[in-house]
Amino acid sequence: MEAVIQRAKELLEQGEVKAVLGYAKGTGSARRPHFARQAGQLDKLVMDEACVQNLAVYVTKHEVKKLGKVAVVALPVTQRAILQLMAERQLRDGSLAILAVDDGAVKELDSASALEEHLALKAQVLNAKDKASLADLEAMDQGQRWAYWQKELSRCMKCYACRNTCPMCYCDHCTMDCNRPQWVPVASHGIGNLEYHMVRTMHLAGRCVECGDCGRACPVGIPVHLLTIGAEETVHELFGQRAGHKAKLDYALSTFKTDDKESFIR
Amino acid sequence: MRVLRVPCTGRIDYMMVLKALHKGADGVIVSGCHPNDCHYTSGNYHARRRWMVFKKMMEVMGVDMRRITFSWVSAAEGARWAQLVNEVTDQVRALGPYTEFRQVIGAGIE
Amino acid sequence: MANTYNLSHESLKGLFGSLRRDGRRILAPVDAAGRVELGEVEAPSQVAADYLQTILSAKEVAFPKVERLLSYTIAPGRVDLKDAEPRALPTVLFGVRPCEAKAFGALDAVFNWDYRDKFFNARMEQLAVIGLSCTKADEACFCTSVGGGPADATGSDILLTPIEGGYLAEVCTEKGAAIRALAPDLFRPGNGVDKAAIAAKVQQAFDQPALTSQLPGMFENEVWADQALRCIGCGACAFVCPTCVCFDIQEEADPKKGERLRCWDSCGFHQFTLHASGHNPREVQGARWRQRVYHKFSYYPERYDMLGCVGCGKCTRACPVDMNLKEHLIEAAGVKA
Amino acid sequence: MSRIGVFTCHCGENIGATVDCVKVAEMCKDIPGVVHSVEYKYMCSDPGQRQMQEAIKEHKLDGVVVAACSPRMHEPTFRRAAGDAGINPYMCEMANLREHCSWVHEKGEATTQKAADLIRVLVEKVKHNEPLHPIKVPVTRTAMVIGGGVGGIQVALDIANGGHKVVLVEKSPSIGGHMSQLSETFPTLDCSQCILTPRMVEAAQHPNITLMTYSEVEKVDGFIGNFKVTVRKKARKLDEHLCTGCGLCIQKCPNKKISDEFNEGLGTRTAIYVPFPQAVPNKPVIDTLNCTYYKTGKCKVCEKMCPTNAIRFDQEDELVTLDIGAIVLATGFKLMKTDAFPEYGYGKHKDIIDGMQFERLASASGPTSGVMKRPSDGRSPETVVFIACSGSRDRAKGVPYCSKICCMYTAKHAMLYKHKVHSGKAYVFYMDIRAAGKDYDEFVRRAIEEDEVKYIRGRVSKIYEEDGKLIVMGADTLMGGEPVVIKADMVVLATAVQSNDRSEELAQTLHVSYDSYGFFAEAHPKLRPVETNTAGIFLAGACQAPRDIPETVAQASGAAAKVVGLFSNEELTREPIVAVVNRQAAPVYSTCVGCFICQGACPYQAIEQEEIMARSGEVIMTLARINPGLCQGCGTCVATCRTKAIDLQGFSNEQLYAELMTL
Repeated sequence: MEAVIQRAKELLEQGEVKAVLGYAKGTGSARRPHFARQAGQLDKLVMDEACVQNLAVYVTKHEVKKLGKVAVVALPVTQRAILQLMAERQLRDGSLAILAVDDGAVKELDSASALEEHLALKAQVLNAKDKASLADLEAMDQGQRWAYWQKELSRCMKCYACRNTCPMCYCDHCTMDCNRPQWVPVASHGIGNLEYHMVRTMHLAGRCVECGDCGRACPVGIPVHLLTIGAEETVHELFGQRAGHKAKLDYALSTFKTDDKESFIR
Repeated sequence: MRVLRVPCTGRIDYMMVLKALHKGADGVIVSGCHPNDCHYTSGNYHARRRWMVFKKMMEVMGVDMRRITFSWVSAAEGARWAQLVNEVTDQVRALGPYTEFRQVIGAGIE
Repeated sequence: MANTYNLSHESLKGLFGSLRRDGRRILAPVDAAGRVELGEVEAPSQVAADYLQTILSAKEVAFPKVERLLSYTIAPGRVDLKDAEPRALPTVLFGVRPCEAKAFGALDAVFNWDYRDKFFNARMEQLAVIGLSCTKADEACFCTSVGGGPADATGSDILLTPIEGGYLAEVCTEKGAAIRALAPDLFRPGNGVDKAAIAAKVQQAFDQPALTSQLPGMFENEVWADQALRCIGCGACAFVCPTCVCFDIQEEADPKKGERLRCWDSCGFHQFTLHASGHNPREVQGARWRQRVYHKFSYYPERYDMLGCVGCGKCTRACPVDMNLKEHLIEAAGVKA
Repeated sequence: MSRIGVFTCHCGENIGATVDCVKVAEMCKDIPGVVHSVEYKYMCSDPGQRQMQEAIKEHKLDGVVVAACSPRMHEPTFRRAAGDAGINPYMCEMANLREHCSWVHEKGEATTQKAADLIRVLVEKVKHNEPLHPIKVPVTRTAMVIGGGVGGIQVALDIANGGHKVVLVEKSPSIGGHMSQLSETFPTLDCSQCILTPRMVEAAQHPNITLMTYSEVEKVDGFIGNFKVTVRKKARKLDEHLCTGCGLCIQKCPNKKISDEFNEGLGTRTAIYVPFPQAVPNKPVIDTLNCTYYKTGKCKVCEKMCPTNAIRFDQEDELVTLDIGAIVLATGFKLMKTDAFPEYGYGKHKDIIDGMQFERLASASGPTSGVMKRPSDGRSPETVVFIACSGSRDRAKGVPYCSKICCMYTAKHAMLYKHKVHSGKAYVFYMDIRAAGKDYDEFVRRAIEEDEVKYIRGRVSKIYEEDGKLIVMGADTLMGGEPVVIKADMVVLATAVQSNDRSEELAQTLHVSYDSYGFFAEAHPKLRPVETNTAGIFLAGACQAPRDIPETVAQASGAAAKVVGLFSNEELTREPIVAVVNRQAAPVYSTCVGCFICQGACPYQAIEQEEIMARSGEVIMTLARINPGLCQGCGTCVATCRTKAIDLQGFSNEQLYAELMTL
């Protein structure tokens, strides 16, 4: 995995990028996002199986944009997130040097079209564990699912880690912050948690790149990633569209087909 | 049954349905013109997609979707609207108050 | 070493019995689907074994995440106001680590420095803390750097330290004595075991007084922005932190009735200091991260001459991007002004 | 706290019958914010409105809720009244106590309580209303008429005479429509060409009218007063300016055996043709499907013969985009073909023809120059059977409605036949005679009494061919349902009038609604027959429902009057019910994040990009902005926007939330 770090060093030293965004060793066996801006900080970069977080969450932050052009170590999920962000006009071509890492191979891309072609080569596969959990959920009946989610969501304390770790949740003023009118209650009581997670799922349906970071970020371990990944899979089944595969916006809920099939509208 | 008037199904935000349930409604009807007859051309096409995703999400979270009815009724179909409303009110009365949801509203407050 | 006793496992079971007979609920760390969190127990066997700490802190017992302060109904031409009475059950907090026990002191400092908070105090009066010394620690712990220790008794009404066949029990407060009075014979006279030998070894990481005195001069330093580059501005650290007290008041009303709720809030949120005008004194995440450090290590000592941090490391473990507070404090301490 | 007035209406008995209005007015006094609450029998009446206006002035109200009928009925009325009383019209809302309460519930305490609840919902909404001002939009004073039949021509002439520019678009090579195919017209038997052709010429020569024949509307954008219409001018394969219409090419064209649509397939025409002699414009068109040159690349006789060498074989279709203020649909109708009748031989018998084919036989410019010759062998038919209601009023044929004009033209056909073949015998099978116009019934009586046309009340069950004769098997219900068998030489089916081809496609292009038969839907059958629900688009003639010529022309003038009325004012004021993307002071500027997902949700392309510049000219952010002129206020973008940065005036999030909170 030295290749990606080597390439990152070259880019920084040649001044092509102002910073390198990759992974570094963290507390215990954890890995953490790491910004290397001078040569000294480069040697902390690591790249191994434990590096899973979607670094695309940083590319839309004002502080990171102020740094100038950044080289990003991009796992497949990060690549898809960056492409979706470009489709939603949050990033311009050339603002990032994307070091696409796929099973060890490194490819440097810096435009949406290049990213789109690169992503077209490999099919997006849902990991087995999430697939199984989604199947378990599907198998439950309505009462069981309600009980399951009520038990899980009762532990939510609305720390918003799931929202803030998601690369697609880049809005400075989120609907949760909207208080005129206060659509979703701020307090983390029963209805406040339920509506927050419902609205978050709806906002990610058709936009989620299925990286699973929201589930990992939850301090109390609520499997919230099942909601958003489930919604994304639903959008794929219903409309055949997937987030993060097109340079041009291809968002299921802002387009339509006159013959969309459904069986529940009377 | 109380009515909330909006210009088009395209305007109906799923958060309105959530607010209705939050305020204690036991059943919700979401209705508007038929696809292809939308006075605003494509409002109901967008609404249909939104409803398809919203319904699946609500089912995944275990909400009793028998209480939420989606239906295309045009302004000219007075009789059909009356029949739909009667049917749905009977169906929701049979299901009884949505206590399962109501318990959540007060929960979690010390 | 005023009054230390030995408490065997058997007598601990007896103590649980007498506490329950005294009408007190017992909350302790329990195993819940691979996580350790606070739960009600009836016997020591239900308490989780060899765990480091709970994820969330015990502050929840005295300062819950959502609390109703008052409610009202609107009738034609008048409003009926109803003050909420805090639901304070007699509670014993068993198996809490010394750092968290100490944290209640920090909460109390804020909830009682001028306005006596009725809700917090009502719950604290009914609360007794039986602490349990730590026999192991991890990279996130730094209690020894902030005036605490793996076997520090501050904040505990009774501190148990695990020894051969049971526990060394130190009764530290009247509440502790009252508990012992429930079943005095369970407490055998102590044999003066050296706690430090048993307790976990937590190396001091940095010179806290030096850091506290150094902080006012470092306000404009770049280190805070650099450290906070990876912080995503969520509230996880604040909500798991046993000493974080910030809360937000929410009014939930409709034309017929309403209620006022107190909920946890976090200075990490970008909206925490957003003014109605749109101006935000702490616009960037670097400023917000700095505020978290300064509040606990600079402003707290100034106002309450105690630290706003007990070095439990919960924030480091809960952080989605591994913001290790100890490591960052070491780095900050090393910065030459 | 706002000062709101509640005005509860009895609506005569409509509300008063089941809702205790006095009690409701009383109950509304307790709603926070309501300072004045009265009831009255007829709020919409003049005294009712004046009472409201006085109350507004006297109690200094800043918000009004009228609890009466549906907003679709009287919202404009009460908003105008409120406006005249000095408050902003949009601070007046209506609670629908009729359709939402009194009409659907029995009398009783619960109904009265529900009425009060409904009013409370609207009171909470009014508290969140903002004063809104109508949007001023410029009007393009050019009209477009789609369809060049008699209706379209009349609309064009009336508007042009009203002093405005008109573009008349006709998809066939010449204007004239179906009327130009008719021989004579009921009830006066005027020769159709004689009364129509002068109108066609007048339209062609009118300085304000631009003819776009052999053209079709492809795309319509924009809205009332500001349509952008893209018209496809199909290539005639010749240069219209050079062509003098001498007709040499038509005479010399060797390919003469093409079935002539104008003569309904009874005659033939050349590859380069003019539909009929009096065609306007009198410029031929090359039928590229059948022209030898386009099949084999040879021939080119017309090119060689053309004195002004106007032929352009490689001419392409041309797309023209026009700024149009109002559109009138006059696209006419089509007749059901004879092949739709299994019981009459699936249209295989040459001598079973439809009404339009009979018109061509009877017409002097027709294939037989007006001489009665039956299509199979050209002999003069001795016995002709006319069958009314062929396909109409027949659910099985999917046409349950009456086609209205067949009774009259069937009587005319029988009369014309008798005038041309005095010794001939004419039979008419009918169900009912619908001759309700001026001099209509007298006309039919004349056919029966003077021209001895035998009217038989009954249906024809079967027609089959037997040694050169058509055996018509019917029944005479006035004679006890006795079977009647007639050996006829020719049968004319008065087939059903249907909506024109591709009318649904045109309706969707113009966002106009249409019924299940493809006829365009009028805004209100009684009160707004010449308007559609889409502002700025009007209707005339048979494209809306079966119509005869007098009605079509009357409707045409009606539609023209609407257009001239629309063009009479400088600017158009539009309801300010439009969406707005919020703006705030720097450094936030807006809660919009510039993802432009809303653009996909807008069918009117009303959402534009606005670049926020720093003083240095550098673009800080790109935000969405909604063009109030284009936005129709459907609100789809409002619900699509994730950060709720867009709100719809009149149905804002705060208003709907307030309403939801009081349900």
